[in-house]
Amino acid sequence: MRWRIFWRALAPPKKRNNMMLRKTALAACVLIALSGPNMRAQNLPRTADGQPDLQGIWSNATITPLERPADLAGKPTFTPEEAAAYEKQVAERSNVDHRSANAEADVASAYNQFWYDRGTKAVGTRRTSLIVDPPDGRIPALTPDAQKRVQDTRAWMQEHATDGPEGRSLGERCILWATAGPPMMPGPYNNNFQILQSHDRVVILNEMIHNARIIPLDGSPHVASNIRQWMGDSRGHWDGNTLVVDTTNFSDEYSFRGSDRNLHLTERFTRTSPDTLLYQFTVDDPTAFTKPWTAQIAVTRTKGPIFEYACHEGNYAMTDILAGARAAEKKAAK
Amino acid sequence: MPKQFRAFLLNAIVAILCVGAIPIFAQNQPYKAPRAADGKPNLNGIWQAMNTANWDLEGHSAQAGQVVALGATGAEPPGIGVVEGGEIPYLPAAAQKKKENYANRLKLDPEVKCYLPGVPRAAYMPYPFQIVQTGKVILISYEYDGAVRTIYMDNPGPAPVDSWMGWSAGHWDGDTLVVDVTGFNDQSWFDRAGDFHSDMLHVVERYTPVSANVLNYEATIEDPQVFSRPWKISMPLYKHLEKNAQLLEFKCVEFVEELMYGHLRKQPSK
Amino acid sequence: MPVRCSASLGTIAAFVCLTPVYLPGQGLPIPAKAAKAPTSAPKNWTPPRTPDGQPDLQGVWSNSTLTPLERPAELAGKEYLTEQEAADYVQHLLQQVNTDRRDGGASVDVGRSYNEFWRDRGNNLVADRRSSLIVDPPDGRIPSLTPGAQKRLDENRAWMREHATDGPEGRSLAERCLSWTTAGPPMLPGPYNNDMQIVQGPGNVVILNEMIHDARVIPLDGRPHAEQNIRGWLGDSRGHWDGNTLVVDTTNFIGEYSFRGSDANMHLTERFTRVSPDVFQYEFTVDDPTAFTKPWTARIPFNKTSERVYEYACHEGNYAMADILAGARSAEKKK
Amino acid sequence: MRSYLAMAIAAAGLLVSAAPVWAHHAFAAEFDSSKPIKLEGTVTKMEWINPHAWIHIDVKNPDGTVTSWMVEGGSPNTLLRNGFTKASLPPGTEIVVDGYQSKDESNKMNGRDITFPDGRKLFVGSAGQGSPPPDGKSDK
Repeated sequence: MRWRIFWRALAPPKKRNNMMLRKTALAACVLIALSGPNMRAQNLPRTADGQPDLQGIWSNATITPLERPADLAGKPTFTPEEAAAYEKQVAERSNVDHRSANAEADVASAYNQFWYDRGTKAVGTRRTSLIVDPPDGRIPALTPDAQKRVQDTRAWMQEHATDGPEGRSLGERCILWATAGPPMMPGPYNNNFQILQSHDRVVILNEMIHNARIIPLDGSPHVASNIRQWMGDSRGHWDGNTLVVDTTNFSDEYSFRGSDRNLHLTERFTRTSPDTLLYQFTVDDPTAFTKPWTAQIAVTRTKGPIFEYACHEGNYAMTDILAGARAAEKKAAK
Repeated sequence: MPKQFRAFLLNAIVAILCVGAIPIFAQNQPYKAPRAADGKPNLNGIWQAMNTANWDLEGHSAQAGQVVALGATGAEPPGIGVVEGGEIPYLPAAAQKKKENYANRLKLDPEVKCYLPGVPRAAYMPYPFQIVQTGKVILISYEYDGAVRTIYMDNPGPAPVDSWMGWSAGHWDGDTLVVDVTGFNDQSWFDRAGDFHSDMLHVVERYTPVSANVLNYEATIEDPQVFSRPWKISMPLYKHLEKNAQLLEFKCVEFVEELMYGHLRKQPSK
Repeated sequence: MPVRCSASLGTIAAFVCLTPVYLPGQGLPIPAKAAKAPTSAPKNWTPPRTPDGQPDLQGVWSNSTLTPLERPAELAGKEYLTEQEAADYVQHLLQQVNTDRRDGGASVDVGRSYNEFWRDRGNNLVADRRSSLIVDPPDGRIPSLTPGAQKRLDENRAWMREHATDGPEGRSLAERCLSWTTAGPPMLPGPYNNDMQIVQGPGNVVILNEMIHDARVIPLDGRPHAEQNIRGWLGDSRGHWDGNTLVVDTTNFIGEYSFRGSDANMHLTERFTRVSPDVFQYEFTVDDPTAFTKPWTARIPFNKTSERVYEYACHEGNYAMADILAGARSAEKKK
Repeated sequence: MRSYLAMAIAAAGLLVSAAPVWAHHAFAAEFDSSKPIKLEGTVTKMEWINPHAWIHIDVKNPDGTVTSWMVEGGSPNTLLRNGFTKASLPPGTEIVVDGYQSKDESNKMNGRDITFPDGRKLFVGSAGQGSPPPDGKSDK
């Protein structure tokens, strides 16, 4: 039970790596924004309270991967021509409407392209990774302890993959969505979130999986350290025109790319134009990572509304997966 | 300076000072509760805490319940905690016992067996209670298990015997009802998390009206056998405003008979 | 689950009159006690008032008395006793229920349970020497049950006998610490802990019975009874003032509760009238057309006491329930 | 002069006295009238609890070993009203209990009679608190 970690979804065994890459990292967006000049501070829309207005429905869909792919090592940005070529290549590679000759690959593609909403563009800065620090665009190495923990967890998950619900990923269990965070990452579909502001609260409502974070801006301290939550405990403040959100108190069972309960996540939201936000997050967890790391994602305004994503309520898949495993066992026993 | 003008100036200064002072004065003035017939603050009414202190006085995350069949209805709701300073200052041996209590809470929590809740737990059980106030006694009737306490406003002397709900002596400190409670047995718990006490428990409760429908409730807890120092919990209590609000019966004894005596039930002959 | 039995119907007849005994000799030292207040009412006495102007019934009161609820058969036709008759009767009763007696054989002896010093029955009849607490009907007896109620009662009794030690449901409501026969409502005298406290708040009256820490908070604000499907062991009480008399109407009794054969339709009316500094008259009327062939009324004086009401945590210390069932299981094993 | 009534009720008396005495529970259900038992022992503690008080005693056996017994009494509230407190029966007090063993044959019994070794009753109080005085007129 202790190993209820969703590592499997995020850093799955090698064999599934390509598929995952296709599904999650090949995101894109209808992005126009960051190509234009940033808004001047005085032109920023303001709420009635005078705070920078971040409200609206936003999408972080992009095809730019979190980490810089090995074949782009040493190349932090594309030229415009390279970016266009990359977008084309990704679009072809990720088109699941192509039926693969290999049945296993075919079943992994799951269903038609029209179910997806990955975006088709690289981020406007033409960066080759969302990670901006360290400069190599890669997640820093895990500490030896964290490495061991991650390996143990992975091994446990592999061994118990269909023994019970605990062997499935948190996403499959409808407990937490890998890309809904915090931090929020682009995913293959439903990359939408809504921001609402009152005078001392900001709400971030993520469509996946109907998670709403209500973030106090009133200077109140974090909750007691023994209160642990899947989404942690967030406190916000304004740094000029930037909303800064600090999140701690993550559940022991939550792990973002190898993080542990000591994760201190800092998110920064800056309105850069009427239709764009710059979203930046820094992961600081000295017991898990050898150094902090930071990613940036351009977020664009999108059409609402946010629809209900009642994950658990319709989760026939969990029953099917476990029932399938039991049926296989019965057959093997004969 | 003409006399009249001087008088005018003086009046003007006084007026300005007063006008300026009013809002400040109003802000600092503590809430003055409405009075009962005897001139004391009126605490009469049906009250209830709105928190999860009964699950755990300390801050706590949500977690699965102890009974699989109950699913989400039996799960434990989270809470930010009501203990001042965050942690209950247990002595080392007592901290160990609390851990054991917690591990065996389904078996050991007196609430599971429908036992009387004790004090202060009665105040933050997830059930309403009613204060009925008179000059000589203040009675508190709790919906949970029909528990009841009489608070003697004339000093009742020492408790003759130990009891679940203790022996309550009250007095007024300004608008605050202060209740000194002693004479406890060592059977009740403070919450479902196994927080406990010995028969040396001494509780001082403070009920302070802070607005028309809110009492601030504080309890200072002292027990030299269990805690390294006195500690305090505090929370608001809210008034029930429903039309015709009343306590109903929650006589839970009948609901626990199978749990407590089922193993002694006659087995059907085979 | 099968029928639950009504409140101690099987054993109720037995405690009609139980008594204290003053024992010579010395036991453990007793601290000094407060002197009792005088009890006779001054002439032209006006009841005191609470600060908000209601007749003041507050305090701790006891209804201990040896007078039986129903007139015993041997006193038929004799509504009042003479002083001599009353003295003889008291003496007889005291001897009869004296639990310090050891005669009569082991099965009687075990039933007497323990020494008299645990009890507090009162040692007198009601002051007017009426021979029953029931004042109406005039024969001082509970009216007969309707055929339907009689059948129900017989069935319950038979079920209780048959399943006496099968599980907790075979025991009386008092043994289960669910409802105390004498705590009511209505309130009757019993062998011990006959104390109750009245507290009057604005718009309500609380009747706190020591047995078994039952507190009734009774609204006086004219609101209607709780809806019909809300049922309780203590029913649902509403009060109002009729001159200097507090009148309390109680309905909504739970189906498992039965007062001397009553059912869920019982309408109980209690009247509290302060008649002197130290006495209030308590009168109750049982009206339940599906159970009794006519309504009936009893009257019991409550006397002021300087004592306090103590906690009676019945269920918490109820070793007896486990012992009774364990005894039955052990007897089965032996067979 | 005895009244005619006294004669009548005396005749009825035997019948009535055989009926069980009402209390919290039926004693014959818990205790076995065929197992009378009389013990002298040392109080180790008294549980001042309802519905019945329980006195714990240690009884020395002839071979020098000690057996612990639990002895059931009545509601302690009556004793409280008579001025006793939880300090009234200190551990170490020698008492004699005469009663019946419980039906489950554990070391429990009802304290039918509880006395000091010299025969004095353990608790003696003034019963009848709150009952109307013989000459009370208040009922009229």
